[in-house]
Amino acid sequence: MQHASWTVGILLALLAGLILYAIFTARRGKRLFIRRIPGLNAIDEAVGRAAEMGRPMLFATGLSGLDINGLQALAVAGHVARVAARYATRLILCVADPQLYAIGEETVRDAYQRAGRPELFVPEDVRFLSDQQFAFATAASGVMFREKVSSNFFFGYYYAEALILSEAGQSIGAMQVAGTPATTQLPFFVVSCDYTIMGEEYYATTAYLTREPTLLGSVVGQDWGKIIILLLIVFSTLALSVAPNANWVKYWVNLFPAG
Amino acid sequence: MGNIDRRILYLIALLVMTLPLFLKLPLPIADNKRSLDAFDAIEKVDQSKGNQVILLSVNFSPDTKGESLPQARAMVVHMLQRSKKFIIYTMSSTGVAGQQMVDDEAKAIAAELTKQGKPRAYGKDWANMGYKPASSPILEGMARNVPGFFTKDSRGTPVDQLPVMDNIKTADDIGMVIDVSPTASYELWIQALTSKFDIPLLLAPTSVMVPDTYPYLISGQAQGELRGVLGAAEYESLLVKNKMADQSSVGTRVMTSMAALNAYIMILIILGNVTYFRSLRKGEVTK
Amino acid sequence: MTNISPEQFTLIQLWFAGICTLAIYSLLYKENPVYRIFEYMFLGLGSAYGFSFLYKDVMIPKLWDPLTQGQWWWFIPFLFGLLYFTVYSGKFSWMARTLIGTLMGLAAGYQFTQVVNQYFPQIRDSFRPLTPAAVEAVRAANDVVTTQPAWQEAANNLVFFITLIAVMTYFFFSFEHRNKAVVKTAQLGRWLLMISFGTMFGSTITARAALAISRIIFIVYDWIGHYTGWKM
Amino acid sequence: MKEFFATPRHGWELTGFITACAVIFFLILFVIHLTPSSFKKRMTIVLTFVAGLYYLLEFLIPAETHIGSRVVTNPLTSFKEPLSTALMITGSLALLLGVYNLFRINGRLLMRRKTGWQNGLAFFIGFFSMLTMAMLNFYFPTGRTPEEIAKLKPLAQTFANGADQWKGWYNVLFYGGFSALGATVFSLLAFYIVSAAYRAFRVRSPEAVMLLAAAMIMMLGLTPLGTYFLTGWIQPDSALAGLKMESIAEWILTILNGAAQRALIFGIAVGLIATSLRIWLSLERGQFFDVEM
Repeated sequence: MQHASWTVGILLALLAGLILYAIFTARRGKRLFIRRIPGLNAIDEAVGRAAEMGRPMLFATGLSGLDINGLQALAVAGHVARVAARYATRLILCVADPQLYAIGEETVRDAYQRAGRPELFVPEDVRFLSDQQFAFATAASGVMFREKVSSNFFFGYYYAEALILSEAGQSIGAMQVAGTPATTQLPFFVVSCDYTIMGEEYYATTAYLTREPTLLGSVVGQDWGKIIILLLIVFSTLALSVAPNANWVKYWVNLFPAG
Repeated sequence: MGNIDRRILYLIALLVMTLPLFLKLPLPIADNKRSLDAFDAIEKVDQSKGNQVILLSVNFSPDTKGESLPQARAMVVHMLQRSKKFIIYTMSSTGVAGQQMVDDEAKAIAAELTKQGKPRAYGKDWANMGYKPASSPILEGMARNVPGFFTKDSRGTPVDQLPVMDNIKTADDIGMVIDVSPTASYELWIQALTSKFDIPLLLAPTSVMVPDTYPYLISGQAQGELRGVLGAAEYESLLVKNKMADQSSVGTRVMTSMAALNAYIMILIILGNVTYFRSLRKGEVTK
Repeated sequence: MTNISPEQFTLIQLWFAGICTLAIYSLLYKENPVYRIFEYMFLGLGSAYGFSFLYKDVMIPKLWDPLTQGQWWWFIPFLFGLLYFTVYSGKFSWMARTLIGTLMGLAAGYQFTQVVNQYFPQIRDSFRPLTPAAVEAVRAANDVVTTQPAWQEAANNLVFFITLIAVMTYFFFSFEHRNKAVVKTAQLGRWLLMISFGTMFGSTITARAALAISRIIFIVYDWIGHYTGWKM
Repeated sequence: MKEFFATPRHGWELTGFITACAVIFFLILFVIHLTPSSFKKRMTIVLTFVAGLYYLLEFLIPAETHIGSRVVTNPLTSFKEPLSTALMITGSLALLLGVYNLFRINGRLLMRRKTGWQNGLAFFIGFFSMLTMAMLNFYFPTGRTPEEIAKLKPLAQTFANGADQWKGWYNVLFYGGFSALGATVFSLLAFYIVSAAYRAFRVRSPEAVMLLAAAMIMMLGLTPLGTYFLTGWIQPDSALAGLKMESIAEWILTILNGAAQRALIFGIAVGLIATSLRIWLSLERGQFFDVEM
């Protein structure tokens, strides 16, 4: 679809509007409930573990480029870097996209600064490895082996390199937390990592970590958005089952874009 | 808790995958509808009027040779046996290596057939048209002027000197498209050529890509499919049944090797669970 | 300089590929110095390949060629690109940050259109009739010819519908899962999710095996076979 | 205005325009540099918003709008192509930054003779050999006729005559090295999947049972283990055909797996919208780098 049809425009506006509404309600101080996601507590645990063992941690962003998934991965990296700075633990960030690398450099530097430990920031610990998939996977595994990392974080969009990295981490006994919206790689993270943040939980990660009202509101807004989609599907399925030949049902179904 | 060293697991896995390639175990292959459909579709291509050439689109690089080459090979055997003319084309620069392999296979098979008194020759029965980048508009252009698109083969012979290309002018003279590929290149064929001109399309994707192709098979936009190397093995057994080959070959052996790995993994899973339950009874497991 | 014949090149390539393959497989036994050398060489080869690709496919055809043909305006994005190099300097790094901010905005805006194109069609595809009569009516309306009985498709659609709802319920964040129906649905959703993961895991094994078998074929039949005459 | 920006310039004029571009560009940067950091910050927020707005508006405005009898085409669409080219040019400079980072890390490894300096050397050998051959192969392609070569400058002729050699070495490095290494690393997955399955598929919970059962069915359905030995006796067109192992596997794959995937995808779609919104409107306070400029 080159340009939006009006139904698509309305649906997009509705979803965005709900999310923004939730964000601004949260900002005005309304307390919002969100349930626990087990994998997220594990992030702090993993940093603590590295501090205890006095060994570095690795954070890989997979093959994410400069897009929303890549940026979200860096937002998580920023949080991990801040905790790492507090415990004076080394964090090595491995990136496969040169533009994302530039942002990662800034993000981590900033995190150390904000934690009040700018002297702990080592520019060499933010690494651009390669934009070629398996060269990246090999090099990032190499970092794990040589630096003897104690914890691994895999956040971002992943392809087949997911299992290569997580098995390399397994073989050196690292604690591993993964989070990805890449549905094809989730099974492999689930079986080889200690905790996996799945699908849409990935976009809620920063909200849990920072407890910022804006982000919490956004998570609640996401739920409302999903309810809209769910209601659409339930309503249309029932309508199609009860009155498949009714003109209004045909009209209604045709309002939505087909693949 | 009774964990086997991973190195032993790896070593056995290596043996499990290698031995079947040597032993040539006759693993029985069940018939599958998709391979049967593909087989029948090739049988049905009617070249009696001198046109209806089969376009074999080969887009694999050496990385997926284990799956893609047996697929291509099985169909090449079929086409040469039945004397169906075909041209090999690749739309990706990394596909050139795969294309060369298929061409070499065709040469070997043709030599074998010639020895058996069924003369087959390059240029007459098949041709290698080399690499030309493709996009929807480019392929639409090809549909209007096939010789204008290919101009010459990979050896530099102009199209008008290749008997296989006689009477081939437009998309109407293409009898079928076969896409052997580890990527979604078939989408391009569907968009630009096969659906528009009602040309049968056969798919030969790698195992990972198989689920992605379901929608096109259900909707009838593709007529048949060789599902990864399993499809190649099925096709080979069809060739044997139809007396076009003495015994199943590469695909079946690769398939055996794959099945062996699957069996090995299943045994390991059972073994892992047995040790797990034993240790559970002893109360060793905490988590 | 003596010229190397194509046959010699084939041999060099064969041996190089063979040694590379063995070096990487040595990792399965243990991480070792030889593996490490090849790991770094791979990184070098990969980076140079990426770089030359960019040079051949972007810098020359998109920037240099148009510039020399007088299209001076392509110089402007080049100037913007230079701002990346200020990241390492504290004083001027605002320039890189401004550039990055703009690019982030573009990425966000582009993402909206992507979501619509990639995911919205799946909403419509999830509208599926649940009764055999309705299935037949929808088939007739869309000229679908199939041998599958209508009741079968209706049953499949029902399973699809329930799975979809259950898994979506599992992912709700902002409800405490107290209501018994919600708890049960979410539990079912989690199980179905695991089935889905198992499915993908199981169906990938054959594909991954194919990759390893390709390498084994290379070593045994292409490399060793080159000298022993083994053929597949 | 449009004419000014779309007319190609030649000769001295071209040099002048390019120089002017650079001068104006750096002047603007210099002026902004003098402003307080709060201004720069606000400017970044505005730029982020405007940049995102472009794609959104371009998408939302229909291709053609009928106002009375006049047909107005979407004014933003024509910028889409040039913008994506411009972004490619800008982005390609970031790779230089990445290569600089690689050189710095590996150079240090090599220069300081730290343990593993051989690795640094291996990196540079890999990098420069590939770069050299790729460039030679690019500028001196194979298949040129002797007449074409004769037209070149003497030095270029020497290189052009070696075209087959460059191509040969490039193939050695690309297919023998890069491609073989990549394929081998990829194939490690076959082994890793074995160890992962052995370790992870213990039936500790109902969920693990589901995972295991589904994986087993797929393994059987995709190989003769299931299709021949288990259910091979069922004829493809019999009433029981639905119970064939491959049919069961396909049913799980398309129906159960398809629906679960889709549920994941809807969540991801909404999550993407939410995250895009936060980034676009600069609501991600404190997520990236917005403290001291």
